[in-house]
Parts: sequence; C-alpha cells; structure tokens
Amino acid sequence: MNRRSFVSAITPVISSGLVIAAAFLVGAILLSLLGKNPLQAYHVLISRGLGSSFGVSETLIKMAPLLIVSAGLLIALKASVWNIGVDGQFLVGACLAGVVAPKLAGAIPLVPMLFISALAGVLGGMLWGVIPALLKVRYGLNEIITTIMMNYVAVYLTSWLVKGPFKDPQVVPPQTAVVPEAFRLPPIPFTPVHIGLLVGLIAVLVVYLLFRNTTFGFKLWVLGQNPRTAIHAGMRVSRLTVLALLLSAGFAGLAGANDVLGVKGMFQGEWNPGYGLTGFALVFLARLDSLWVVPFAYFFSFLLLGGEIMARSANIPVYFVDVLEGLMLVFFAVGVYLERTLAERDRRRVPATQGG
Amino acid sequence: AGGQPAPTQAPAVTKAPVAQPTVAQPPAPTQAAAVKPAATQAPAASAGAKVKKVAIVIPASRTDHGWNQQGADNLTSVGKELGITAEVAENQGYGDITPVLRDLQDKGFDLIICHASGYQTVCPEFAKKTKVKVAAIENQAAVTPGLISDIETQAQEAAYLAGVLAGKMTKSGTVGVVTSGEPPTWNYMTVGFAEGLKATKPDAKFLYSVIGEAAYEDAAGAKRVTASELAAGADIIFGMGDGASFGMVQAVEEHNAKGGAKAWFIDVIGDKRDIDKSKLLLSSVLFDYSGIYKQMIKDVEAGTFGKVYTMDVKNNGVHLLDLPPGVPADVADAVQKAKAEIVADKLKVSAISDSQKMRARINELFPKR
Amino acid sequence: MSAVPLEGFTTALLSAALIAAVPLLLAALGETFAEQAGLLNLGLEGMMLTGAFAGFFVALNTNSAYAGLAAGLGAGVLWGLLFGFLAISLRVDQVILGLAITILGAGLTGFLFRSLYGARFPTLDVSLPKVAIPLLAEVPIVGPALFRQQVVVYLTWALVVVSSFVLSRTRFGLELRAVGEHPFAADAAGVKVFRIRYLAIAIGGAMAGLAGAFLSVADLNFFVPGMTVGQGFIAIAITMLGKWKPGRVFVGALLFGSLRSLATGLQVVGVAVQPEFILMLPYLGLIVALVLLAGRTALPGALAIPYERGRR
Amino acid sequence: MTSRAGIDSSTTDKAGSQDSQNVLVEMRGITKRFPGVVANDGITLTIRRGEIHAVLGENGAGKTTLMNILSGMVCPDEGTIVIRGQEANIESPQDALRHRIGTVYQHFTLVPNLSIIENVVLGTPSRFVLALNQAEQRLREMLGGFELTVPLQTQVRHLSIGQQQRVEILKVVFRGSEVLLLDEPTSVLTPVEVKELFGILLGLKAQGVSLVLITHKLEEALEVSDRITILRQGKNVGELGPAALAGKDDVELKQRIVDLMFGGLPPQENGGRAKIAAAPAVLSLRDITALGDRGTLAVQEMSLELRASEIFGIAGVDGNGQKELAEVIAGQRLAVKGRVTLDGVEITNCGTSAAVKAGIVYVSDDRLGEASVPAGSVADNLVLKAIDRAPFSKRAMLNWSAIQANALRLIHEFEVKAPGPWTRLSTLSGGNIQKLLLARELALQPKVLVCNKPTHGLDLKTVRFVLQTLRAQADKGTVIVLISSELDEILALSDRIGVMYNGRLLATFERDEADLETIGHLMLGVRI
Ligand SMILES: Nc1ncnc2c1ncn2[C@@H]1O[C@H](COP(=O)(O)OP(=O)(O)OP(=O)(O)O)[C@@H](O)[C@H]1O
Ligand SMILES: Nc1ncnc2c1ncn2[C@@H]1O[C@H](COP(=O)(O)OP(=O)(O)OP(=O)(O)O)[C@@H](O)[C@H]1O
Ligand SMILES: [Mg+2]
Ligand SMILES: [Mg+2]
Repeated sequence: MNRRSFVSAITPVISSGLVIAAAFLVGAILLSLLGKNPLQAYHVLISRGLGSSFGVSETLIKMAPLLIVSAGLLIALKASVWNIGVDGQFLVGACLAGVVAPKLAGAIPLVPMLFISALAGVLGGMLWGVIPALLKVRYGLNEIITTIMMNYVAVYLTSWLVKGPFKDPQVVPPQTAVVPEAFRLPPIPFTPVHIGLLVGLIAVLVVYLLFRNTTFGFKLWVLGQNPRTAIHAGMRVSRLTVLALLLSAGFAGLAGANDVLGVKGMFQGEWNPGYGLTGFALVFLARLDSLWVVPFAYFFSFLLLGGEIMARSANIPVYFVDVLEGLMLVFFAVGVYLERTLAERDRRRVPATQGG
Repeated sequence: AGGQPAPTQAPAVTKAPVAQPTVAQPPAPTQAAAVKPAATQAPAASAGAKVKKVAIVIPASRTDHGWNQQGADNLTSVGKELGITAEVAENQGYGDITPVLRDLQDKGFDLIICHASGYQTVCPEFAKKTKVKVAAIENQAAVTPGLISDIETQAQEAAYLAGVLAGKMTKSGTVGVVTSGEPPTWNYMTVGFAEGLKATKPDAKFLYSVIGEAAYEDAAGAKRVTASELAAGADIIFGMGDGASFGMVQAVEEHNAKGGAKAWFIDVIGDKRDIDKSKLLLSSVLFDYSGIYKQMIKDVEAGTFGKVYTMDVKNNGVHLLDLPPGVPADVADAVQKAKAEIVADKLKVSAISDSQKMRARINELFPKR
Repeated sequence: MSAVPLEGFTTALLSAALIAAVPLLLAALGETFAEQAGLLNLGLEGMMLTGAFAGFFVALNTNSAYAGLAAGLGAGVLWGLLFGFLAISLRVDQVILGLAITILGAGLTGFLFRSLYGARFPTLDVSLPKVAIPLLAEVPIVGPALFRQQVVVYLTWALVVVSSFVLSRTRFGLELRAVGEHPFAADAAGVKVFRIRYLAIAIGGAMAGLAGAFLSVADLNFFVPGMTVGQGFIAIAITMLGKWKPGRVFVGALLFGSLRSLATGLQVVGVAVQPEFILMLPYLGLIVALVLLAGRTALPGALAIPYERGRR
Repeated sequence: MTSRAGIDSSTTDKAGSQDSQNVLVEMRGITKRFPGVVANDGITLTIRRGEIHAVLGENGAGKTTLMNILSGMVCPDEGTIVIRGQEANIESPQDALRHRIGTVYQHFTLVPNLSIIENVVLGTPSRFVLALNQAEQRLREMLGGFELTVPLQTQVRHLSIGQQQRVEILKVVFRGSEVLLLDEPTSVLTPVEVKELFGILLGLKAQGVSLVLITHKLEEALEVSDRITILRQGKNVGELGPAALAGKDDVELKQRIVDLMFGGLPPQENGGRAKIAAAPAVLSLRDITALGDRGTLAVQEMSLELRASEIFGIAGVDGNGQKELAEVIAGQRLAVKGRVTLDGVEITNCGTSAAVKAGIVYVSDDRLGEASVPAGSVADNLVLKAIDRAPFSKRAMLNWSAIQANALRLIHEFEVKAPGPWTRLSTLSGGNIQKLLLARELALQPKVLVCNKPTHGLDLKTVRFVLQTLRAQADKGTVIVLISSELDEILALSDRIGVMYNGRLLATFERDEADLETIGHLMLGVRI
C-alpha cells in the first residue's frame, strides 16, 4: 500500500517546486513571444494572490470545494472506480441544498438547518452517483461513460428545476430562493474564511485515515488493484464498488452544498464551476496520496484566483490561466517520472544480499 | 436619457432607505470590511468626489459579439470619452465572483457594474458589506440610494419591432427563433418578437428551438438547429446566441446558397454587418449602455447614485439596426409606426423573463405550434 | 405537422444527424486505435480544439480549406507524439496527461485566438463544396442527406471501413491489438511495442485534430473558443459503446448524431415538452444503448498501463 | 536412450576441437542484480548444437533470470554472450530472435484474445496485409506429429493450459529457432502430455535444435537431457556432461545432484496415515453442476462426501472441470444445480466471503492473476483473506504491527526468500510466491482446504515442505481437496483419489487400491 511507498517523503516537495517553476517559465516564454511582460504579470499574481490579505482569504475560501471533491475522488480512484461524474453530482447536490436551505432558514435554528441542508447536498450527490454505480454492478456498464453522460443530464435537469418548480418567483433570473446571510456558513473565528474550509480539511483527513487504518479502506485498495483478487479474498465487490462511488458522489454533493451555503446563498441556472476536472488533476498530482491533496488544493485555488487577477491587470487573455494549469499538469507528470527513476536508482544501490 | 423607471414596472426606489450624504472616505480596509459587515458605516454617497475607476464584471468572453461584449465595449468607450479607467473582468461565469469584486474594491474602484442578471444577488450583498457602489441587472428590489443601482433593459420593446419586421418580410409565413438557452434576456426578446409578429401577421407560423443549456459557444449546434428551422419553412430567423449566432448566420448563408426563396437573419446585441458577406442580415436588436453608464457616473459624482436605470425604445437604449437597402418602404413604415406607439406608451409589450411563462405566452399567441 | 414541408425537413434532420456524427466518428475512430494499443487518451477534447484552431488559422492564411484540414491533422499528430513520448517513453500517468491536454488545448487555443484577433472575428472565405453523388443524390429524402455532402464526410465514412480493415486484417492491426492486450507477449514475440504504440497514438491524435478542423473549416467557417463543447468526451464514450470495433463505433456515432438531430426536430415541430427533457435525449439514449448493446465490455487488457520490459 | 549414446561417443572420442565448434551459445560471467538480490552471480553456461541442456535449481536460484537474459528480456549487469563464435549483445527480444533463439517463458506469453494462428505469426516478418491462410498452410506442414486438435482460428483464451503450451512451442518452432529455451515447461502438464512434449523435444533435437530445459523434476532432467547445469543462489554450482550422466547409476547420481541443488535435503518421511474414521461428512457435494467461463458444462452432477482430516486427491488432465469444481466449493462460481453442505449446513452459492467465514479456503493456481495483489507488499498479501479478523483488525480498524508480525512469522515458518515484509510481492520468484499463498491460507485454520496445483513450479525441497504441511494440516482435522495433474504427488498424499474427466467424476479409489496405470488411463477417459 502506498503508505509504504518507496518515494521518500521529501522528493515530491522538491519536484513540485521545480515543476511549478518549469510551468511558469514556459508560460513566460509564451507571454514574451506575444509581446507581454511576464515579470510584471507574475508579480501581480504573487502580490495579489499571496501578498494581499483578501488574496489569501479568498484562496482559502475557494479551497474548500476543491478539498471536499478531492476527498471523494480519492475514495473512488483508489478503488479504481472512475467517477468522472463529479460535476453532475455537484450540481444535483447543490440544487437540492439550494432548495432545502431557504425553506429551513429561520424556521429552525442555524446549526440543524446547516446540517440538514448539507445532508440534502450529500443525498443529491449520492442520488446521482447511485445510478452509474448500479449500472456498473448490474449491467457491467463502464462508469467512465455513464458518469460523463450523467453530467450532461444533471445540467439539464437542474436547469429545468430552477427555471420551473424551484424558481424563486420574486426574482428575474432562474435561481432558488436566497438563504439570508445570517444563515450561511459562519466564518472561522477571527478570519473571513467560512467553515467550509474546515469541512474540506476534515474530509481529506477522514479519507486518509480510512485508507490508512480501516479494513474498508484496505478492501477498497484491493478492489482497486484487481477485482478478481478481491472476489477471491472474499470481499463483496459489488457492494464495495457501489459504496466507493456513492461516497465519492456524496462528497461531490457536499461540495455543492458548501458553495450554496458558504458563498452563493442559492442555486442558480447556468452555474457549473466544473470542479471535477481540477479535482481529478489534484488527486492524481497527489499520486492518490490523501494528505498531499491539501497543498495542491491550496496551490490550484491560488492559481485560479491570482491567475484571473493577473490576466486582468496585465491584460492577458484569461485563457492564460488554463495554459498555466495545463503546463503544470504536464510537468508534474514528468516530475513523477523523474522521482521514480531516482527512487529506482537508490534501490539498486541497496547492498545486494544473497538469495531471493 | 435614462433616469425614469420603466413604465411597466413600479419604481422600487421608495422602498429603499434614504441616503444621508457624508464626506468622501477611502475604501475601508479589506480585512475589516470582510470580517464584519460594516453596517455602522454610513452609505458612502460621496457627492462631489470625482469618479476615477469603473469596472464591469461579465460572465463570458468580452468578444462574444453579444451581451458580454456590448457591456464591455460600451464601458470601455465611456471610459475613453471621460478619460477614466475602465476595467473589464470577463469569463467570470456564475461561480463565486466575490474574489474579483474584492480585488476591484482593493484597487479602489468607485463603481462596479455587475453585467448579468445572474449577479443580482452577490453584487448587492457585496455592496452592503463593503460600501462599494454597484449596478445590478434586473433587480429593482435591491436599489439603495448612494450604493446600489439597477439596470432595466426593455429589450422586448425592440424585439417587438423585430417581430413586426419579420411579420412584414416573411414570404413563407413561417418565422423561426433560435436561442442558446433561456436566460431572462433571451426570454424577454422571444416574447417581444412573438408579439410583434402576431400583431403584424396573425396567421404566421412560429418555430422555437433551444440549442442547449448555456450553449453560447456551440456554433455547430446552432447551425444545425437553424438549418432545421429553415428546412421547416422558416425564411426569417431571429437568433439569440452570442458566439453561437455565427453558426446561425452560416446556416442561413448555406440555405440561400442553395437558391430558392431568400431567408433573412435578425440578430440581437451587436452589429454583424462587417462579416455579413452574403447580405442576409435583416436587422439586429441593439443595446446601448453608454448612455446610462455616463449617467451613472454623473450620478455618483452628484451623490444621486442608487436608482433604476432603464434602457428602452423611448430613450433609444434599445433599438433596431438600420434596415438594409432594398427593404420595401411599407415595411420600414410599419416598424416606425410600432416604435411611435411604444414611445407614446400606446403599446405595451409584455416583459416576461420566466421560461415557463414565456413558453405559455408564445403557445397562447401561436396555438397551432 | 401539415405546414412543414415534410420531405425537406426530414432530409435536413437526417443531414444534420450525419454531420453531427462526423467529428464524433473521427475522434472516436482515432481513440479506437489508441485504446486498442493500450493508450487511454482522455485528451481528445483538447486535441480537437487544437485541431479546430490550427485548421482555422492555416485555412485563413492560405485561403485553402484543404490546407486547413491538413494543419488540423498535423496539430493532432503533434499532440499525439507528445502524449506518446510522455505516456510511452516516460511511462507518465495517462489520465493526468489526458486532463492536461484537455485543459492546455482549451487554454492555448483561446489564448492564441484572443491574442491574434482580439475582438475581431475573422471568418473563412473558403469552404468545401458539397459533392453530389450522381443518381444516389436524387433519391428522395435520404438521397440529398447521404449523398450530397462534403468530400470530408465521405472520407470519414471510408475511414470506418479502412480502420476496421487495418485493425482486423493487417500486420499492423494485429501487432496493435497484441500490444494493447498483452504487451509482454507482443514484446517476447519480437513486436516493437513502443513503435506500435507511438503509431497508434499518432493516428489517434491525427483523427482528433482532423475532427476539430472539420468543425472550424468544413462544417463551419470560423473558430469560437471552446467550440467543441465536450464532444471529445462524448467520443470517448462512443468508443467504448463501440467496443473498439470501427463498425460499431460508426453505429454509435450515428446513433448519437441522430438523437441530437431528433432533439431539434421535436422542438421545431413544437412538441409540448420542456426543451430540457428533449435535450437530455442524446445522453440518456447513449446510456440506454450501452445497457442494451455494450454491457460487460472487457477493456483492452493493458489499457492505460505503461509497459516496461522485464518489470515484475 | 539411443540419441544420448550417440552424443556420448562423439564427446568421449574426439572431444576438444569437435566440442568447441559444437558450441552454439556461450554465456560468460553473467551477473544480474535486483534490488536486494543477486539473481545471477557470474554464471557461465555453454549451449552446444543439438543437445538438450537441463538447468536445475531451487526456487529463486536464478534460472528464469538467466534465460531472460539470453532471450533479451533482462539486460545483464556484467558478462558477455557469445553466439556462433561472435560476441553478441542482446538488448531486446528482437535481437534474441534474430539470433534464432526462441523462448517459452515460465509465465505464458500468448495474447488471449488473438487466435492461435495470429499468435503464431505475431511478430514474424510478413506483408502488410496478413495472409493467415498461407501461414496456416506452412504451419500444418511443420506440425507433423504434433497434434493440436483445435482449429487454428480458436482464440487462445479458450485453450487448456496444455494446448496453450503447445502453441507456445509452435510459435518458436515456426520461426525456425536454433536454440529453444523452455522455462519449466512440464510443470503444467500431465504425465501423458509430458511424454508427448519430450517426444517433440527429442524430435527437434534430432533436427539439430539445441534446447535448454529448466525444470525442478530430476527424473525429467535425467530422462531427456544430455547435460545438466545446476544453479544455486545465483551461482553455477556444477555441470554434468554426457559422460557423467551416462556412467553412474541413477540413485547415486540423483543424490549428487540434489546435494548440489540444496546442499543436502532432509530425508522424506512418507509415513502412511491412519485410516480415516467413519465419521459424518464435513463437506458434501450433491450432484453439483456448473458452467465454465465459456458457458459450457464444466462440472456435471458431481457428488462427494468428505470426512474430517480426509485428503481427497482429484487427478485429471487440465481443463476437465477441476478448477470449476474448486471454485464452486470456494463459493467463487455459481452451481447451476446441486447443493454444497458444510457440517450439514447448506452453503451452495453462498459467495466467497461466506465460504471463507464458514471455513473453506481455496489455494488458487492463478497466483498473480487472482490469488494475490502483485503490486502489494508481502505483508498486505498475507492478510488478504483475514483482514476482518483479530488481531489484524479490531472493530474495522487495522493493526499494522500485527500485520507485520504475521508476515515476519510466516516468512520465517515457510522459509520464504523475501527481503522483508514490505517488499513488492511481484518481485519474488514463482516458488516463493506460492509458499506465501499457502502460508496465508493455512493461517486461516480452515475446515476445508481446496488446493489447485499447490506444488506447481516448486522445487523438490519446497514440494516436500508443502506436502508435509498439507498432511499435518489434515491431521489437525482439516478436509483437504487436492487437485493436481502430478499423479505421484496425489498418490503420495491422498487417502482417497478421484479421477475427473469431462467434468465428471469417473471413479474414486481408496489409496491402497489405487494404481498409477488405471488412473493414468482414466485421466484420458479410458476405462478398463
Ligand atoms: N524483476 C525482478 N525484480 C526484482 N527481483 C527479481 C526480479 N526478477 C527476479 N528477481 C529475484 O531474483 C531471484 C531469482 O529469480 P528467478 O525467477 O530467476 O528464480 P527461479 O530460479 O526462476 O525461481 P523459480 O524456480 O521459483 O521460478 C529471486 O530472488 C527473485 O526474487
Ligand atoms: N468496416 C466496416 N464498415 C461498416 N460496418 C462494419 C465494418 N466492420 C464491421 N462492421 C459492423 O460493425 C459491427 C461489429 O463488427 P466487427 O466485426 O468489428 O465485430 P465482431 O467481430 O462481429 O464482434 P466480436 O469480435 O465481438 O465477435 C457488425 O455489425 C459489423 O457488421
Ligand atoms: Mg471481430
Ligand atoms: Mg523461474
């Protein structure tokens, strides 16, 4: 299991640093080719994204959904259940939370109201996750396809819901009723950051412990390695598969609830933040190693935020942020390769004992 | 121009608390502003303060030849004209735009225009927290003197004129609407267009199809949908689709290239004449925000900011693109007549933003769809 | 419905279905080659976008649509080779790569388009003529739809037959399948595993690029950032629906295109159903099709698993 | 054997010059290190024209590695290879094949979803458009004595192990290899098939092909080979030429070889076991019928009554339903008909988890594909089936120290050659992996132990170890179902013996009334 993985703890830090540098270097070259000033651009990125208090706090706020989504993806991907459907599950979860929350707000005290709304989100996500899960175990349908399709269906379903049954008649645009600010996620004491961040950190920690310390995590890992082996070892493969996808989807739904209760205050048509792709990137960059997700989540959040500001201030097309993100992924992949090669070289140096 | 609330809707200003002018104050430090809603501070209706920086936040690309570009371009030109900074925050989508607003506040912007009805919740909330002046779209309830203004676009009025135009011009008697989704603005115009058509050609056949949810870039989809409507007999297409609308234009182009009866395209927001190679652009429903943007800046400086700004046919905030040469005189006259009636408040075009109500309305106008 | 000229309308829907299917089919055929060789290319979307932009850019500057298509294809090959180098030689994780290329493709094309043209919106003056096949084109309804199309469309259909032949009847196809199923065995038998995989992914990239160029150069005559609107991912689904068999992939792409077209048709004739539910059809349809046709599909044995000689 | 006599004379008479020009391949000072292991340690091996050269050695001795080096699968750290007098650097299988060196690997290298003929032509130079018919023609001509019974268009995944191995040999023969490396080819074959294989090998030898035969079975080595090289812990510890092999009488020779291989062996105690008391059945099968992977009837109306501490041996040619039967008992395969009861409780189709809980464990013969997680550590694999039990987990929480302790204990008890509890399982040699799996299953203290080819690929020492362990387990009261194609092993161990053919139990014998002849025939469906 990767808790024993031979990649020594420190190498990822170094390589990650190099990788980021490489990506920014290529980005800089691209910019200068088009007659922009990369230094100025990057200066803005750093100063606004890291230097300014609002930059830091907003980065932390944006981190929450990424963390929650990634926690879910970790579960699915370690079990080799390819949940590409995070975005759809997020939408359905957010939509349900957006429907439930305003109704409860004021009717019942804050804490239970938040809990129930969050639960609605989780259930929404699971509702969307259980379909591909069952299709997989019943009909052996590959979840990659079904979850992708479910994403599109979710977009249309939720958009219909907020245009029709759940639309707030008081306002013009298609959106659910707004949760009064007093009933949103409260800030972490002494910070402007709402407690969604804590939820995210806890979620990742829970998943880490799940795989480190529980038999359920162990079984998921075996399943991920080879379903035939899992069956042979007497594990309930169908059940594990469904659970993995359900949990993963539940987290996606929770992320949806987080955004509704934490930042937006309602669910809105045409809203589709698409955390799925970023979450996927995160989890793989962290090499499915739970705790590594946290720094990566911070960095991506920082990049999304500061990148947009940079693009605007240095008037570079905002697409440049995607370019950086893409480059980073590529270089990260290469970084992993370099690490592995180094690690193998080390192992070769182990004094060879006799026999097998 | 501007100023008066739209005749159709009751002004919300009365509901808003009265502003007590105070001396100009620098933007509150972010941290503080972010931590506790600075309710104690007085609304910063800063009379006399010169506006130096204005910004606009738009959900999609500033070059979409549509809604987003319209707002961005208008503000930019106003900025040039008045010699003040005008910043455009594009491609913001409908996620959490607070970071952008925070950044703009941090940079000391005097006025932020949240150019999407989808921003009408987050922007007022932000303004109340930080005392930064914002303009929302289609949210009269939020209007707060000295702090929050609202922009009402009576697009349906101009769309009505487009409907009249279509009713006059169609030979097949079938007219099609193609949209890249059903946001309020599109719905307003669909209804306006349908009413104009009905008024001019009661027996017209009315086609309506959506390309997809938020399919603003799906040009290929737009082309296929348009082609289908043309094949179904439409000879005039009223297309709302930002980037996707280029696909519609091309569909009409190819349709005409086949020979047979010529089909026309009526565009919305933005002027495609420069790329209209095969002269099929009949007209376009144009928005022009520069008027009210200037007005807003004036009002901020005069301390009278915080009201409903309306763009309608009357103040020419929305109007039709000049008809191409060769359009029969009676057609132009019919359009002029309708316009006169609207200006004279003799004619009310229903303002319907809700998709379901919109569909109900067009079914009621054209039952045999 | 009475007033609608049924024949013309049906023809239009049919034609729309076929054209909607073309980019999906091209991309999915390419993916078939890649996946049968054991390479999971989740980057189709990015490759298609790049192809669309490259095709548009070249066509615009050379005033030749064919040059544009070639450029799109070329751009795809470059992506393919990059993917190959990282996934095959460096044994980098193919999922990360795919996502990276998806994001990078979208970013780069948008970035370049905006940097080069700003707010201008150039359109191509050149376009591919539709070629009518004598006699066949005269057949009512289907004739004009099937047999009055651009050359690329016919070419794409031919590619189905060619691909299926290459995969099942040629040495290259044999080695490709072997490499994707059991690279160790192929290696032991003297097959140059890496070379075959490089070829496969290059073909995959080429077809994805061509698919994109088809959108911007053949079907349309301009580029809009993000104009592939997720078709890359649909193509991946269709590849699996097609069980990596060109023939079935063909069927799958047609099915999806038809459902898209149907969704339009239903709206135009004014069926009293919320458009959202109509627009869901293609995606639900694909799932149903999977349940009926492609349950329990075994993935290629070595899909997404890098090969390293002598590793245990 | 006549052929050997022939070579003897040639080597004894005019040795030297003759011999040197006879040399086809020479591996000199080959060294290969793997993390924590020196697999080959300065090995020198000489392969002569038209000889059968056996390479013996215990598990992990380095046989496979040495062959992989010659076949281009593994690059040596040191050493040179000389082929036909010229130094050759073999960096890839392609190179080896170009030097006409063909290999049949320990783990088969056939592409399951390709047809036989496709597998055979795979990698051979041919025109772009395949001409499979012509290839088939050529193949049929070459086939000669060598019967394949199935059409050449059959997909390989549908073949029995024995058939697959023939295809493997066909592959290399088809390419006209001059040197043929076979890594434990007999370990998967029945006695009859082994005979046939040797027939083929001698035939090839007669055609001047040199063969290297890796095996653990001394008798086999002595039966066919002209020369034997013994590896131990990565070193070449001795080579016996034709002269040495011819002269001595077998007993002495065997003892010498065994000493070389293991540095001495504990004497095998085959104490006959006490007759099983007539107790009520622990495990009973009532006309079990089950389908194979291809939906064919694999097991048909099989009934069995097994009593406590009984060892029931199931003899049979591979692919006659033994595997399917085992899987039904283990709850891994649905029985379409019939009932399985354990201590009177019905457990038919209860699924593996329930079966394991009930006390039925199954040692699968598919070690890497099913029984283990190759990428996982030794320790992980050792608790695969017991993860829900104390001490490895309490209230669903893992106890890693217990897991590690367990690994250390079992590695020690079963003398597994593994650098440590956290080494990647897949880096162990075939034999050591098997030891681990057996250790894992026995640690479950099962009521019923079903093992499929438990000694497949093991060296003598390990085989004895395993058999003794099984017997000891039976003495503790465990019912043991022993599936094997190794008749002697079945005879050595079983209390009762059943023969399976075409999914049916043809006959059962008490140990003392069983004899090799009859059983051997029954395995081929021949009733006497
Ligand atoms: N790819 C590898 N990585 C690490 N260690 C290896 C690798 N291949 C072999 N080894 C080690 O080298 C030693 C020799 O292995 P090898 O397979 O050659 O033994 P063998 O004689 O074939 O054993 P068996 O009879 O069980 O097949 C063993 O200790 C094995 O663990
Ligand atoms: N070149 C082709 N052009 C058009 N259709 C084809 C082509 N090749 C196959 N088809 C059709 O596509 C489907 C799949 O054909 P294919 O031969 O690839 O699969 P198959 O070999 O029949 O399936 P399996 O290998 O699982 O038995 C069949 O309906 C076949 O008729
Ligand atoms: Mg076939
Ligand atoms: Mg071996």
